Amino acid sequence: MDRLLTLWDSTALSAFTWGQAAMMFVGALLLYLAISRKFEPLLLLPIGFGAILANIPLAGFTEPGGILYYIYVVGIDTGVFPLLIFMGVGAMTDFGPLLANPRTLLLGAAAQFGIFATLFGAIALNAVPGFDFSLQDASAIAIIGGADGPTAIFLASKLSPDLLGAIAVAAYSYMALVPIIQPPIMRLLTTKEERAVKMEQLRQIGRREKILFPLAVLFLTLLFLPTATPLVGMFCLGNLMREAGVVERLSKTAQNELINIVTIFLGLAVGSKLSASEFLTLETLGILGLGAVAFSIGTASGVLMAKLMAKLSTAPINPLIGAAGVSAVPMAARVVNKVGLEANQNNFLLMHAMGPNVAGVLGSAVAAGILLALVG
Amino acid sequence: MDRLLTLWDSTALSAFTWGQAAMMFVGALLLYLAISRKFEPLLLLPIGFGAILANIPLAGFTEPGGILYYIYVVGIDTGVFPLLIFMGVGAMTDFGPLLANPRTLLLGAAAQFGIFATLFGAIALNAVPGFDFSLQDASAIAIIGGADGPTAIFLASKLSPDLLGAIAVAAYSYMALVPIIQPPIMRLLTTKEERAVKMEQLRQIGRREKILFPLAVLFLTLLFLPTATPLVGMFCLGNLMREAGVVERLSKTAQNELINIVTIFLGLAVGSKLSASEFLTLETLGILGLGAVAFSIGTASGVLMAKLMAKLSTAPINPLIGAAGVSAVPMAARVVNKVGLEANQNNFLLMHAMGPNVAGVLGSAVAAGILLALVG
Amino acid sequence: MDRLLTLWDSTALSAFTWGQAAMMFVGALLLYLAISRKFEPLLLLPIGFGAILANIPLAGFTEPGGILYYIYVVGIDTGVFPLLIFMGVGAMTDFGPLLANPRTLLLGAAAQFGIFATLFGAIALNAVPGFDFSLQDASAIAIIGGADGPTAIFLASKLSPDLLGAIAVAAYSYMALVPIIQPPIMRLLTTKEERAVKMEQLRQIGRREKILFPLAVLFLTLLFLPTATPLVGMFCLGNLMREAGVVERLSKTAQNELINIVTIFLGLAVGSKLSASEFLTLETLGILGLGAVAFSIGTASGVLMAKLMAKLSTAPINPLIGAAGVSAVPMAARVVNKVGLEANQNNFLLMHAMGPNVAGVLGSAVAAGILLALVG
Amino acid sequence: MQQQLSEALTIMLTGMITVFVFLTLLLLAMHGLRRFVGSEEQPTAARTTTTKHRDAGHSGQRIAAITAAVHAYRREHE
Amino acid sequence: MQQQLSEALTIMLTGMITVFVFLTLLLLAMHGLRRFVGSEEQPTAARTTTTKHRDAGHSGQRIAAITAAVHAYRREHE
Amino acid sequence: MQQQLSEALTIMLTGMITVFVFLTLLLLAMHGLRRFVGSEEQPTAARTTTTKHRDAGHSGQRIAAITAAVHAYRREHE
Ligand code: NA
Ligand code: NA
Ligand code: NA
Repeated sequence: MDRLLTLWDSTALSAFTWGQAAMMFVGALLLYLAISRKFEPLLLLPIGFGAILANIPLAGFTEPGGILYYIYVVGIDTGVFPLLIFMGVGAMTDFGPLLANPRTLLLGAAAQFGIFATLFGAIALNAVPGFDFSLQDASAIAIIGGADGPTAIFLASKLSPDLLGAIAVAAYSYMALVPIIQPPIMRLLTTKEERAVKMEQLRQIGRREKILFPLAVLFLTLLFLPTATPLVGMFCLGNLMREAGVVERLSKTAQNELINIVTIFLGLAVGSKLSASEFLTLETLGILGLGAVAFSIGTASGVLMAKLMAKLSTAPINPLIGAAGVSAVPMAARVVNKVGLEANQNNFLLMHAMGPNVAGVLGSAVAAGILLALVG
Repeated sequence: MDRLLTLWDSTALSAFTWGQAAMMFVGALLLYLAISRKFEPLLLLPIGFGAILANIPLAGFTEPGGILYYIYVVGIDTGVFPLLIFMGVGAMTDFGPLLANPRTLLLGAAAQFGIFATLFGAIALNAVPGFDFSLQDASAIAIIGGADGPTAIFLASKLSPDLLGAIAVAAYSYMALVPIIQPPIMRLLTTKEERAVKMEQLRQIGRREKILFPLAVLFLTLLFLPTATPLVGMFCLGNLMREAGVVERLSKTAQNELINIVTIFLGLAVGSKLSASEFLTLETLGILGLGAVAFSIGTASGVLMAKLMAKLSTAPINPLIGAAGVSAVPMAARVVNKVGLEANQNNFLLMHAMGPNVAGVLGSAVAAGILLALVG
Repeated sequence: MDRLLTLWDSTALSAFTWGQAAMMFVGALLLYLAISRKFEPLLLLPIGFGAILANIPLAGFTEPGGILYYIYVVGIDTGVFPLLIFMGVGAMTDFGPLLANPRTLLLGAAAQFGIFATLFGAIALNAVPGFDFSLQDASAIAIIGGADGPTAIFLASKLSPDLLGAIAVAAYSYMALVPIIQPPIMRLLTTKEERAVKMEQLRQIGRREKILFPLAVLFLTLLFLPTATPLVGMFCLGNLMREAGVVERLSKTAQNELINIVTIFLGLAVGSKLSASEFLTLETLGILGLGAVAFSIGTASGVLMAKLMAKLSTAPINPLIGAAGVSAVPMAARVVNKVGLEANQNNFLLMHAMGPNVAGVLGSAVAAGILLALVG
Repeated sequence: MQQQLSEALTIMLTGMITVFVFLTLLLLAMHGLRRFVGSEEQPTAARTTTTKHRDAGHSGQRIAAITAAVHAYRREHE
Repeated sequence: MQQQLSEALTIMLTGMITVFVFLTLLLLAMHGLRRFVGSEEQPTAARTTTTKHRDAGHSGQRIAAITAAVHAYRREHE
Repeated sequence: MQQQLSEALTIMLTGMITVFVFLTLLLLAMHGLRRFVGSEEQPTAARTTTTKHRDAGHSGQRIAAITAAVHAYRREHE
């Protein structure tokens, strides 16, 4: 009888709090979005599952001795997991389209206005009672506008670990929502004629240029923005392994097994931060709202910059490709292609949008470095 | 000359103890069983090799600074390695046959009687002078009857780390011996007519049912048996990754590279626990005996439960499939198939036995959770 | 304005030291050698990149919290990374040619004279003002003559961590230079007739002999040289997994994904030791010089031993194969093949040179064990 | 000893009952699941048909494939 | 609040300017790179031709391949 | 210095002798191994034949395969 009581006390039924139940529902919702709606499933599935595990009363997943605790301490506290993901993404990235049309770098720059405007917005939101974001919090939230998961997780883990869960969820959710968020803004800011503009075919890039590019990026970063070198450095390492042509087995491993292993762990660790006390707050609503604002402003500033460049340039530029500057590789580029096709069914913008798209990855890593330098 | 003496002192010839020599022989025996007899080679080869390394005098493999020490501390003390293996096994498991015939869950339940009866037996063995098992020890030993390696290692590392080596060796050895242990018991408890019974073809299972099943298992576990959630949770994560269909690259990595890497390390770490002082004891003999008892009782109770179900059911049930409830996936199911074929050469029971087989995995993880709750 | 100043202060431009700039140049040079000259790119690319990252002022890669710091502490301080590489190399090694012609073991022994003579040379170099190598330093430097990367890194991390960077760079560089260093020495010590000698075809080796060989190696090592068992043991584990035939999935993972992941990390960690204060010293010049001496002496003593064996043997022995005893697998064996072909264009020595080649790996691991026992 | 034995007996009974209760609950949940999935799949008939078709295949082939997979698994895995 | 806002404004401006300055520097570096690679590749004409040939291929094929890769990437990766 | 040199000399000699002694022991062990394996394989003649057949193959093919493997290795590995 005593044993039965022991067993009963050890069930979760008595110990459950409403907060935990609600967070499990959030976890289940993320699983639904990942599996049925295909929202960034590689991350949102483990994040959702991690959220469920982390909120099981008496199971101790996130306490010392629990597996999620260890994963978090080893991989996120140290910053190692997002950096390894970034190395893998670097090994997957082809800078060819950017090298073929270097000016699209400026589109990747312009779209980062989404980040900095949101930083201002987050501080402004402090005027609303109930919000009290520090500059660190505001910076970590703003990076959602970078539309780049590992960058957001890396920066949040450094500046505002309490908000990490909400920020990562917002970042990946909005990246999945890019096909819904971006098109209206793109159509609003452009005329049908602009959207129908065809661009010239891209030149071919030689192997040496592709090898030297990541080194050039690293060189400039280490000179002018050392705080951005962890992210940019690991990204460039991955890209150099890809392009060097002499370490193919390392490049393949970085792009496949290593990034897969780290992705599982990273997702679980992020999910483990989705506790009721940290997630079921007004601040999370603010973060979700600010994230949407960040994506929208980033898209708009990318498009507007592209319109400006189109005016100044002799070669035709389709302003839609500016929207790809937010990164969200390669979703944003595909959205550009789709909206372009609507206006002119022979207008294939995919490769032209890949330039600003990968520029946006660099841009937000640079922005993260700037934020680390200014408020870190 | 001094240098020569230094070198001589540093040879193992002087330092060897009989215990170490005996343990090396045990390690060599495990290698022999793994390589020549194909006894669970994936685990027993690294375990045997680890046992040899751990018993080299003056080499310090298991002392701070030694590689086996690090592997053990990182992977077994924390419980991380068996959980990752379990995730991989989940990603390899097809619950289709169980979903097609849910009643076979009860066979997976009945076979766990092997565990609990052995727990009682281990305590009863204390009547024999020289044995003094605590309830924790007895529980860790009993889980051998679960016929599931990672579950046994996980529970032993939590309840009785000193016995971990012997328990893991017994668990994997008996799993390899399933084709020898089970058939006589199966034949003893069934008539030839019963063994010849053909079962109806299984229905097809849809994708959604397969996706929702691991979530349902997790849900019930977290409600009623939170202490089982580490094992069950990681297993369900693996299975969800498999069935979701949207994270195939994660699922493949969990089933291959990740589980392979962890298996090498897990085996070495288990082997490092095979020291003379912990293994060359009367208790090890007791563990080996109790393990055989546990397998036998589990097999018998599975078969008897299947006979009971066959009586109560309208659809034909071949009682042999109850033996597969001990898990030992997929060896036990194949044994069922083989014994069934002997009685009726058109009787293919493999898929019908896979249901209780995977149910047995869940059953022993649940039993481990119960033991953790009651004596942990 | 203040913010701009903060940002400016956070650039590296002000903080750069000449030493750091020089080390970045060293890193870039290693990248050049790896990519354009294909000098051991799998290691020198990550080493070079790690050297650049480690020398970025204000980025903190090698300080607690930096990713290179963590990788170094986890993988090199503990010795785990070189041992895992060695396990993978073991899984890649075919001892068939050595088993077919066991006497070539003695060539692998003779070539280790490069190590021990260099140890003496390093101490003798202390006569030159500015050098002050301890016996530990001298041993770590001498192991460069083993022409085996992981062995050199393992020993240096135990005996002389400050010199680790320079030693690893020298070891891998000279391994890449084997086709330039060895041929003149080989030609100097042999006549054209000797080089033209054809050897008898090798006998076939059965599976059981290949399985028992790594166990025999392990057994002798643990008896007589326990300090060599970490290296030899992990090597033999890898080789046993390869030859056992029952754990192919573990063997494949050890040869591919696991060794690739560890190689990336090992390279970065070694690169992180390339700091100006430790690398831009007179000692590094000494190490580079001694490394070249070590390779040359090793090559010469291998060839001379082979000449001696040729005199004593009834079966024809081509003395060139002695040069492969330095290991540098499989580069040295290919060099032997090439030089042999020059003397006689029907003389294919590749397989005959693989015997001393893999013997050299064992030989230098044994030598490392001896050094650990004598001066560790 | 006596007390330990009675404790062990209690654990045995408690444990065995709990395993059965738990897996019976899961059994009920599986029946609920099947009904839920069935009712859900009704309205989306068209899609369901395709899905079923894909999932069903020729059962002979399917069993062959599963058997092959089990054999592969047996060769490769613990 | 007021002070925080002005700080945020400063960061916004500083940050945005820095991003542009930095990426403009990179843009210049890319032009330099292209010229450097071009001038380097001049003397080694023979090799360059081969390389170009290998790299160039039929651009139609290349775009098709890249598009396929992007689709694969999109299916598989975050 | 003098003392360090003589220590280094001792280590050189001790080390070199040990390497030779150790690898000579291994050489003897290999001969023992070959005889042991040979004697063991005698009684199981049938199996041995098959094994030998599988292992032997046409030695030309075998060398070609090994050479190819070495080349692959050389391309891919340190
Ligand atoms: Na971005
Ligand atoms: Na079981
Ligand atoms: Na060597």
